[in-house]
Amino acid sequence: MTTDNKQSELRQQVRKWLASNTPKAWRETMTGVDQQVFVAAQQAWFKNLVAEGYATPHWPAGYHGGGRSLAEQQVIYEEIARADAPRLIMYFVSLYHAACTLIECGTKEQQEKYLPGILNGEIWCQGFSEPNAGSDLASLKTKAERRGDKYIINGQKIWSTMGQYADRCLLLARSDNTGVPQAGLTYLLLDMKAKGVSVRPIHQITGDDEFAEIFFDDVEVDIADRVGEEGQGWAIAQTTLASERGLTLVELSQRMRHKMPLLVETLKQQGLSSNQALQKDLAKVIAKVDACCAVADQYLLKRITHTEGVGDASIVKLFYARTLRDFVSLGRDCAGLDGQYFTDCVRGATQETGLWMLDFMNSYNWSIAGGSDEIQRNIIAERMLGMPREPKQWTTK
Amino acid sequence: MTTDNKQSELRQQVRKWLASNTPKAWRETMTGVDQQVFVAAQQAWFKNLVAEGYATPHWPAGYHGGGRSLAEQQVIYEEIARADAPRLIMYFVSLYHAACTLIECGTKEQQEKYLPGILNGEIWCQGFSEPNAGSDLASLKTKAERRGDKYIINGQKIWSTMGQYADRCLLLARSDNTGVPQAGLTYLLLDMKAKGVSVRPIHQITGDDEFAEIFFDDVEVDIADRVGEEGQGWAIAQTTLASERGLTLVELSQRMRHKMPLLVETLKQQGLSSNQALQKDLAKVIAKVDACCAVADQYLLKRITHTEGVGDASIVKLFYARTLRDFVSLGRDCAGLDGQYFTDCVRGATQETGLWMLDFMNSYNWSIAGGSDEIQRNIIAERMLGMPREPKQWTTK
Amino acid sequence: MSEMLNELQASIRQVMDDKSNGTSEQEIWPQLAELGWLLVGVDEEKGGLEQGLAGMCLVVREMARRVSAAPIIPALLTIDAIAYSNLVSRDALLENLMYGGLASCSLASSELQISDNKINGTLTAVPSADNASAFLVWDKTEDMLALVDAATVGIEIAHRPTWDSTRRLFDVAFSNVALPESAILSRDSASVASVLSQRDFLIAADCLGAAEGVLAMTLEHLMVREQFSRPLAMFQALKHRCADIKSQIVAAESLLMDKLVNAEDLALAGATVKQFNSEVFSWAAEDALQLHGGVGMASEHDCHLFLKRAMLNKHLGHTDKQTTQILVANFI
Amino acid sequence: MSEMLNELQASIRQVMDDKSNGTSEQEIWPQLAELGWLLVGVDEEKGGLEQGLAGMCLVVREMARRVSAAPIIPALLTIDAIAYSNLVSRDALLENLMYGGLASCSLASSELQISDNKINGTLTAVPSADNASAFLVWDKTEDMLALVDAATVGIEIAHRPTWDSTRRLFDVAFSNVALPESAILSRDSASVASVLSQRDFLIAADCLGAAEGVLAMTLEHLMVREQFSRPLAMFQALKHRCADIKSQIVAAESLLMDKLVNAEDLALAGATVKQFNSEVFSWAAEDALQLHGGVGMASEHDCHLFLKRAMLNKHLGHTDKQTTQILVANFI
Repeated sequence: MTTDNKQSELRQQVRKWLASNTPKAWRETMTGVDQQVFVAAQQAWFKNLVAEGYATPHWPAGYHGGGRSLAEQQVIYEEIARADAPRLIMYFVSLYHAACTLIECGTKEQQEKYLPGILNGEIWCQGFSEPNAGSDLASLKTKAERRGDKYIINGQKIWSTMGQYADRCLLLARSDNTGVPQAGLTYLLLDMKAKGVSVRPIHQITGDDEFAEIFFDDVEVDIADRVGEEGQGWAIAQTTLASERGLTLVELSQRMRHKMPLLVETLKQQGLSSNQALQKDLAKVIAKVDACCAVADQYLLKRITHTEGVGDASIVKLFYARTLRDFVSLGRDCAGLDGQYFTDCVRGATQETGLWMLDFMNSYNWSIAGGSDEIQRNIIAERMLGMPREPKQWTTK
Repeated sequence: MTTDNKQSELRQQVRKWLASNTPKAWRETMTGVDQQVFVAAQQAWFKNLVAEGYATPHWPAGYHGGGRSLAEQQVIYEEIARADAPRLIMYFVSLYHAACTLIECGTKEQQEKYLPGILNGEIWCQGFSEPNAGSDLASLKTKAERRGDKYIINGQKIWSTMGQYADRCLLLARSDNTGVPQAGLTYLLLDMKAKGVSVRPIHQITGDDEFAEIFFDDVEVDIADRVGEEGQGWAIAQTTLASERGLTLVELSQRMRHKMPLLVETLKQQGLSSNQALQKDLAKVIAKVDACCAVADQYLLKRITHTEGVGDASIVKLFYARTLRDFVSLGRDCAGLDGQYFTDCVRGATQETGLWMLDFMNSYNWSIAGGSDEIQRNIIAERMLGMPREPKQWTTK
Repeated sequence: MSEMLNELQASIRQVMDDKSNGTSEQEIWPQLAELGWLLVGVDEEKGGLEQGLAGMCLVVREMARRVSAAPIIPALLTIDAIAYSNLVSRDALLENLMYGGLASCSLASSELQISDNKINGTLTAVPSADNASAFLVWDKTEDMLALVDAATVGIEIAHRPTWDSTRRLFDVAFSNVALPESAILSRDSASVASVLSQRDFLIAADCLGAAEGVLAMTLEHLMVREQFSRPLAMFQALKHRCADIKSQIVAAESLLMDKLVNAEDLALAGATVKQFNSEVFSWAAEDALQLHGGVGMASEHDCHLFLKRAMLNKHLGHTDKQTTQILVANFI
Repeated sequence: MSEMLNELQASIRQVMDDKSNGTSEQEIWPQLAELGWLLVGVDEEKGGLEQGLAGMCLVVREMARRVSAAPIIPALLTIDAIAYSNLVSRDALLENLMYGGLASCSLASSELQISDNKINGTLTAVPSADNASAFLVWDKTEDMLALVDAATVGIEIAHRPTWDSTRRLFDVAFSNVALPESAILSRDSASVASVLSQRDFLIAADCLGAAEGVLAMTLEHLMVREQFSRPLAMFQALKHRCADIKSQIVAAESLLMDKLVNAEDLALAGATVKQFNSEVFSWAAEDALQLHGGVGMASEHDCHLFLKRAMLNKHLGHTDKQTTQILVANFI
């Protein structure tokens, strides 16, 4: 059987499964509801996907559901996008960041201790960003002070997705203040129920609260829960961040393409579908969204063929963020005054609900979080185009 | 008589004069012609304007044509724009930069020696920019070495408007390499016919050659032709550059507004005047051109009322350059393939000939020359908004 | 600007500088009435400051720097329409409205039908309708401008919450509402057109002030917030974006100032300033959010108040489609 | 990309790297014919490299990096149309065209009328028509695709110089030109549509290659040129603009690669790549000129060659208005 046939068979299989398993009318049932209702819905959908093996296709062979090629993973994500199934937003960190870090860098004991929990629905969150270190992880300040067999954690993390529901946290903290900033970071697995941990949800401008701040006040972490050696945290964090690289944006670009009809719907509702000015704008967005899907696909192809270069991932993210903004901005403009009336937020929705103001505001998540557009531009200019780095030190006199 | 009445009387007077004196069909007669023909036409128009006093309204009272208020000067320029009369591009440096520098900073002897020549049509050019110091005058390298009563000049200047026709040059050269860069500059009046001066016209991408490079090889300048003291060149150059500040852009903005019908004409020629997409673009340009005229007018008002602030001039220039680009780009797009066929250049034309590719290319003169858009943004950010200066020194390690 | 306007600007700024962004209607309204800001456009002989549309724009602009929640735009529009009418009850009405009463009107392009002394239809985007004692209404086809008592039978109001929380907008539905002769302000097209173009001017002034406010807030953020051990304001790419916003704001200010003095055709001038300034404001507010980074996405920071107001303002007054038609009609 | 394409790319790049920008037709044409670049799309059994449209795009893209003046687009289009026809003289024609002969066609949306075996009308934007032995012509209404000998009575060519000096475009006028049955390539709409969409693809490839070329040239300039005692490339505002251009170019490349493999509807795919890539190229070329500063305004620097080519390319193939219609028709 050729690879193409195998993938096409998988595609049929996934498509069929999704047809009968995708939660019905989930956008409607997730609109204006309490976080708890949303959490329950995510859990149910997660269990169903795990059971079928579709939640962990990226795990290595020998692990539950694992051993799928990147091309196969792509098929699964494309089909999930095509079916407009909910994103597993609450489990994303568990399935990718936590699992891949454990599998690639964890000890056998750590893997045995934590991987089963992940499959059982334990929620992990990421403790990387800090108030003054959003895009600049090297300058993290949260302290991990070694005392005997323990680390004592003090400090604050921010923008932790679903932090308020998390059972465990992937923590990057500073164990050493001397030397270059990257060298002093240590990577720890922290129990969110431990004494001294407190969580405050961040109320977003959309009305949602999918992020949280986490405060650590003398929290103890056992040395057995350190990933890698002390001071190796920076390198391990890179592994964590690379774990899902590419797949997410393949999925999201496809979702955007499948939602193009929402724009047409809005044009029709507003009686604008024959307006040439808006048709021109629409055509530009159509072409750009097509290009965005192509950028994500070609990038994944590079990963599959091991020809990925430095900065390639930055271009995918930057281009997706710009395209998404154009897409939702056109919807927002077309919707006119009607689009300005308040709507409840749709929990767990991606950026294409057709509630254009909501979508517009959500689109900033992609140009700000996970390395802002500005950071991506720095990387592209410096590391792909070979332009000089930003100064480390400067004087204005 | 109130100021308003006086100005309105002046307006009628200028309008009437222009009606019978503006060269007829000058765009047609200046299309595809030799530079010599253009030079002759500029001379004739210059003499006519000088005779009427309309070439020197900005000179102080007591000088030929002088003593007009800024408000009156504005009226004259508005009327020249309205009449679509040729710009005195060849005499601009003589009338503004040279004359104002002489009047404000020159000795009585220098004034007596040079001002009559200016009124007689002597052409001055500016010798400020150098190949690696376009926007950064402080780093000029052309040398002025003192030997007895002379300076010996060696080096190269570039982007000198009409340099190939100039009789004299306003030269900024380095007389000292020690100390801060600004402090070592000296301002000299140089005879372009002196031994050791050679000029090379720069062939522009439009086919025009209104700029030149000037090379100095042991050129002697008498100490009597130094303006100010040795090392004061930087401050005097600021006077030179400020001499026409505001009026040029009032005139050019008005010219742009008066030429809006050219856009409509192109739309009609291409059968596009009912196209909603282009109407939307047109409306945006109309509003922007209106705003541009308002920016220039409000700026001049600030100069008149002595409330000009640092950076105000940068905003006028930046906004004009952006608006002009939008204006000509729309014309270029509307003209379609027809607009891409080669046309002879119209010598001395401003940026609105309706030959849109020509206009489009010429528009870059305004975003690049006289302090590029990038330099204006630096000035606005640092000196108006109080953001930190660019580093003087930096390290990337 | 006249000396009186300069003084007024300074005094409004002094008051507003102490207010938080999005100050509530309850907090600001009694104070602004007491300070006489509502009198700004009215002639001296009627007890006003006689600063005309320029004065009205100034008040709106200064309040918008703090995205104040007061329904100042409809209030000023209505007061002006009444002041220049021959309404029998004019002076009593003015007395009430200039010192804190409220009559409101639609800020959007909603249409009413007035015929046989009956009003039908629904006004959209009427600010603070629940606090209004009267509504200014018009029918462009019938060249009719009138002031209807809010308590008249047949009027129903419904709150329509918007993403912009600094505005409280209402739909006001009219079913066979009686229009007595005494409520008619004028029967000529010029009066209706004047209200519409003044409305465009005031929305443009709102956009200008709010754009100034959001730029100031952004600069403050960039000066303080650090990345890579230095303030964000040191990064040239960000500096250039701020410079572009600043130059757009100066253009919006210049255009407004110019049109207040030099407009030959008020409708055209209104469409021009509204289109240009609302574009500038949304651009400024959109880039401001990006420049704020994650902080701007949290509702506890005020940046989003500006973004949401910018998005709403775009769709108030004449719409982009309408302003395009008005601007282009002058040329084609 | 296939291994053969990779090799071809490397070999073309090696040749073109030694050429100056805008290399003349006389210089490059004999060489490219000799190196077999014209065979790229033709099937192996007919003596070609069998790399289809992807191969044709590759050749065009690589030559465009140096804004080569060769009429490669019409040459490849015509060879392809002939190769897949049943023309009696097919093999002899191919033999000639694949090794350096030239048949050209219109790159713009000009229309001919073919009826009663007569051709009337004027083709615009026909590259190097003076060197062409034949013209590929079509009539969309009549679903007719034909190859007309350039020496046929009734054909007049006229040079139409463009700002883009890397192209020599001609008008080719047909007055009652006889069309023998033996000159007809096909009578179905699919063949005409295929030529038009291939043309869009090749123009998109040209845009991509030239955009890559102008970015490379700009980076070189920024690395070398100094202001304020440091290379321009150190200024973050300029770095970010280069990064944006780079990301647009990668998008243009990805889109082209994707559509070459995955297009279900070739006409739609062609319109998409042409619209997107020509937009990317003009943006890149416009900002490149600004980034070059004064140097770019002098004709002795090559930057303007790219700018002028970008402006012309916008108006070749399907126009923006046409691509808008094609793209939108798929949705509305």
